[in-house]
Amino acid sequence: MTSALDYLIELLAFTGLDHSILVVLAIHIPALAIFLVMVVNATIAVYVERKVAAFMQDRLGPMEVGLFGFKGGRRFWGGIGQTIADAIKLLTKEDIVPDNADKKLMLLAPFIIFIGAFLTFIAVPFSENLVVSDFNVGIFYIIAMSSVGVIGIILAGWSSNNKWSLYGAMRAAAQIVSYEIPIGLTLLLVVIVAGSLNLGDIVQWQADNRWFIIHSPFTFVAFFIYFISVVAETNRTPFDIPEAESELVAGWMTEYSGFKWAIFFLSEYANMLIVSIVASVVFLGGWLSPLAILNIGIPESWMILDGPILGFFWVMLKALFLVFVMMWFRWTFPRLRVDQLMYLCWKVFIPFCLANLFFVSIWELISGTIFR
Amino acid sequence: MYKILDKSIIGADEMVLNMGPQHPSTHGVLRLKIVTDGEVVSHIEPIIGYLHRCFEKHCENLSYEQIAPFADRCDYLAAMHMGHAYAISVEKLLGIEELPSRVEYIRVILAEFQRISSHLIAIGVFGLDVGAITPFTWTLRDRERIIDLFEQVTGARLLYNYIWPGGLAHDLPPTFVNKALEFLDYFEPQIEEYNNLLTTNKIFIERSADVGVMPKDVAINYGVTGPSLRGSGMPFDLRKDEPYSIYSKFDFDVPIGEGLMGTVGDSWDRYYVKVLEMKESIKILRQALPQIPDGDVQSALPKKIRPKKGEIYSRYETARGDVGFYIRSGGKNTPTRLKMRSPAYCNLSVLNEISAGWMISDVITVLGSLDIVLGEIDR
Amino acid sequence: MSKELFVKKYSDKVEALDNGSFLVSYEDWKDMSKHINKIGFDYLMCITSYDLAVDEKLGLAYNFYSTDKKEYLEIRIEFHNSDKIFSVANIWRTANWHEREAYDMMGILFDGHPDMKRILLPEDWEGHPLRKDWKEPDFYNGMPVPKDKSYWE
Amino acid sequence: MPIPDLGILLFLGLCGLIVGSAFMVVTSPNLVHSAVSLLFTFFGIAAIYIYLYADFIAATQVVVYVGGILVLIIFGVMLTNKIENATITSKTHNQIPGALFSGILLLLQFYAIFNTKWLVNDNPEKSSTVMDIGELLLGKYLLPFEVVSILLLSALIGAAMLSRKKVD
Repeated sequence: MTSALDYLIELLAFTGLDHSILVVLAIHIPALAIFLVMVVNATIAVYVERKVAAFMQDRLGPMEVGLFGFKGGRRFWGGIGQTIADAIKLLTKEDIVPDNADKKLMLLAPFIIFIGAFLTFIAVPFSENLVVSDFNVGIFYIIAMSSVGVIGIILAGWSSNNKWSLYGAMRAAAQIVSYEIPIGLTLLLVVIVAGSLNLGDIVQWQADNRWFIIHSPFTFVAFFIYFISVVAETNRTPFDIPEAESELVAGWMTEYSGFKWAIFFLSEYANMLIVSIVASVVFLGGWLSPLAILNIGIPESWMILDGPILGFFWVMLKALFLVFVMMWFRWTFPRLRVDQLMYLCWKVFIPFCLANLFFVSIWELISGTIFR
Repeated sequence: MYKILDKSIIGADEMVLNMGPQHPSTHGVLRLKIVTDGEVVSHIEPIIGYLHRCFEKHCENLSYEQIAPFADRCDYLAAMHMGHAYAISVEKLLGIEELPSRVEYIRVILAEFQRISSHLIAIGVFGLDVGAITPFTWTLRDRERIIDLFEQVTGARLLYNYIWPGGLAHDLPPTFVNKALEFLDYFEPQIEEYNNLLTTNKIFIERSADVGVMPKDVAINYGVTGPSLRGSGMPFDLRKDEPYSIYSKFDFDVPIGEGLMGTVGDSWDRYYVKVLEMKESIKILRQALPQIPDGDVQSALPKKIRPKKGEIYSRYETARGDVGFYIRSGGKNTPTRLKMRSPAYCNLSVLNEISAGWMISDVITVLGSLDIVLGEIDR
Repeated sequence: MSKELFVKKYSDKVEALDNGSFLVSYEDWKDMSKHINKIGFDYLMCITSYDLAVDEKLGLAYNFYSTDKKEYLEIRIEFHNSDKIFSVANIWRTANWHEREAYDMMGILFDGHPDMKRILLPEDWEGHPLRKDWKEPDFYNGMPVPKDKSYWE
Repeated sequence: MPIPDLGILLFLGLCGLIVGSAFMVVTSPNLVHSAVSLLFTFFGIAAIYIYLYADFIAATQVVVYVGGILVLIIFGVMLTNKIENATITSKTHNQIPGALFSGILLLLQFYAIFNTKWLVNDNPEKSSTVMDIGELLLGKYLLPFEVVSILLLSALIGAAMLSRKKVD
């Protein structure tokens, strides 16, 4: 697995510029690309979320706003320009800052959250070679960077000088810090088996053996613990207690409006995509074709769907399915209470994860792969 | 009982939190002054009156006929019930004993439809309060069909002014019975859908069972009535205990909270009683719809309502509980004093008693399970 | 029969009215209310305040119900508007808000109420609007009150 | 104009970030602002680790200090009673002993810097350090590692005991 950064430097070498300048140039291209990915992802995901919600709730969802004169009529893609219109509205909206708020921190907070999501994207592989920088400690880096966002949430809640925001921030901090532990422990399980923190190595291990979700009963359980925990870490229903709109108005975002609020939104959907990609890479074989795994009774000609070119397609297919499941959760489940959330984390998930860790170590010991 | 936090172990300063009047879950313009210790609520003081529209003062200056639409506006989610309750109280004041049976049948049918529609809102909003959004849109979808029926009958969708003292504004449209039966056939399986989506959801049960337990004696002492009282295991329903109108003709049960998922009288019971009551309403409707007799719905309308001097207190079972009208007549065509005992007003007063010691989220849950309507509380 | 128990005990102190209710004097109300609770009227349905509009007299009507025996009892007290009535808010806690409303709307003073303040009207409201002698003020918090219809048309 | 080495520029920028934000931590009158400045210090230090090809340590730095300790600090500061009203004066006390002490410390550091034989490697291998760290921690330094973990555990229990209200 080589990173896109090295590739870009090579690509730009024809200009004959100094290496330093090439590096500076090469850094900016993926940065822009990541930003574009975040924006496009948020735009599409918001639209899809609203449509998914609408169809689950027996209504139509956005139907009015068109794009380039195309409205979609009464068909299911109607109102396709809605999120773009929303984005324009948010960007042109008045930015309200309460009188007694800590104005500097209130401005800083959305950007810290954004930076958290942005930095995480650097190590997120979209396909075998499509990653900005291929870290040796990739998976650990992702865990580390996704914990930056929580500081932004706390600051946003505190600086708004609003009691609802403060409650939201307190809940968010407790929730995210807690749920990082089961996430770390489940990923550690995979790391123990694969013997590497590098995401490319982990996928390669799955190519050589089998997908982690079906590797052993323990990794099977671990996938679900991971998925539920990341739903909690991204503050989605049923764990959306930091912004619980029926309790805390909008939680830590209560006082935000306009552009800053749009950044929160951008980061939320970016985080959803990140955790889904990580889940698909770590547990669901990443860019490996599912057809190669289930190659019983599949015509030979279908094997064309396997291969490095289609890696991006498979990663995104698996990740977007998980994103859809998160949306599905949101429109189906009620919300947990704070103490129930903590109970679930500390008294259910963490003991399960530790037991999992123990048993998977024994499993590996017996199958003799851990000390190859 | 399950205690969240033993305050003797960890103590901190208390903070006063002002919930409302603009807050998504206070069911209108209710303001709750909550004293919290962290997330745990130690005292709640409901502050009401933001929707006070001087109903009782207005009544002293309006004739009895003119009050009827005002009564509708008190409980805007069950306007038919308020109209019916007011009509019954004025009939009692006038001494009208017998009404044409077509009038009574239509009144009961519409009242039961109204009960279903009001309970649909109640259970949908309760789902919303605990964070489930989809059940709300589903219940509103079905309520819409009831409102369509009402629109056919009365021409209005929210505030009907259809039940008048002594009769009805006008007769039913001829297609009503068929459409109503059609709706019942559609609606009955929907209740199972709600149960699948919300009632038996594990998270929903975790959130509402054992939360805000209201024992029977506390409920009676606070004057709690309606589904909230029945949720505490007290089988008290005016339709059964003191049948007004023609409820004695129908066969139906009074569902009570049995503590299926937790303690008797918890929020889940108060919620589930409403679900069961919708089934009972369907039962009544199925009996009443095919046997509406013929007749004139306006034959008993009094020419002029001018009751003689005296006082009455009449009760009526609305979707939220026991509405009472205390009317003092001075022999004129306007009452000298009309007091409305609103059920949600009394139900709300119990809030501090049953939700202090729980968390902020639970206050919302308990409030949702009490099913208040601010229009009726503030009058 | 609970009602009879009540009449038997206080036969000399109550005056039966024609709709079946009893008129009692406010001095006896303290004892009577406790007795009423003891004989099984556990549910206080409603407290209605009213203005008799003669001799500055006000009235209160208490509607009781016994959930056990399914019986009704209506007690009425009529008194001068400066008299303090014994508060039953500690016996039937539902009376708490009903009495606050009676104070708010009719200006009836209660003795021993745990939290006596206005409930429906704002704290700075002057007067008690359901009294028959209440006049609409010309100003509310410095704002002129529109009385002429042309004001809002 | 000669192009300065990008590595040096970046290194100097990071040092400026670390020192500048550390200065903010010390001088800011607002406790929360101090805590936020600490965020940038930690980030800068993490970047320095990456510079040293110690990517595992860098990620650990972010996880432990940013994701854990800093959150706790902000949490604690935020929930301090009436934080909005309290003005934290960063007055200087004990100026002379303080200056003396830090001067001696500075001299010592300079002495150490100039008298250490630094291992200079022109082209360090960009390889994973995780394996080495793991082997060292669970091999050679197993005992200190376990002792530290027991120390942390006892600190945890002690903190829980201290925050308990006395129950009579």
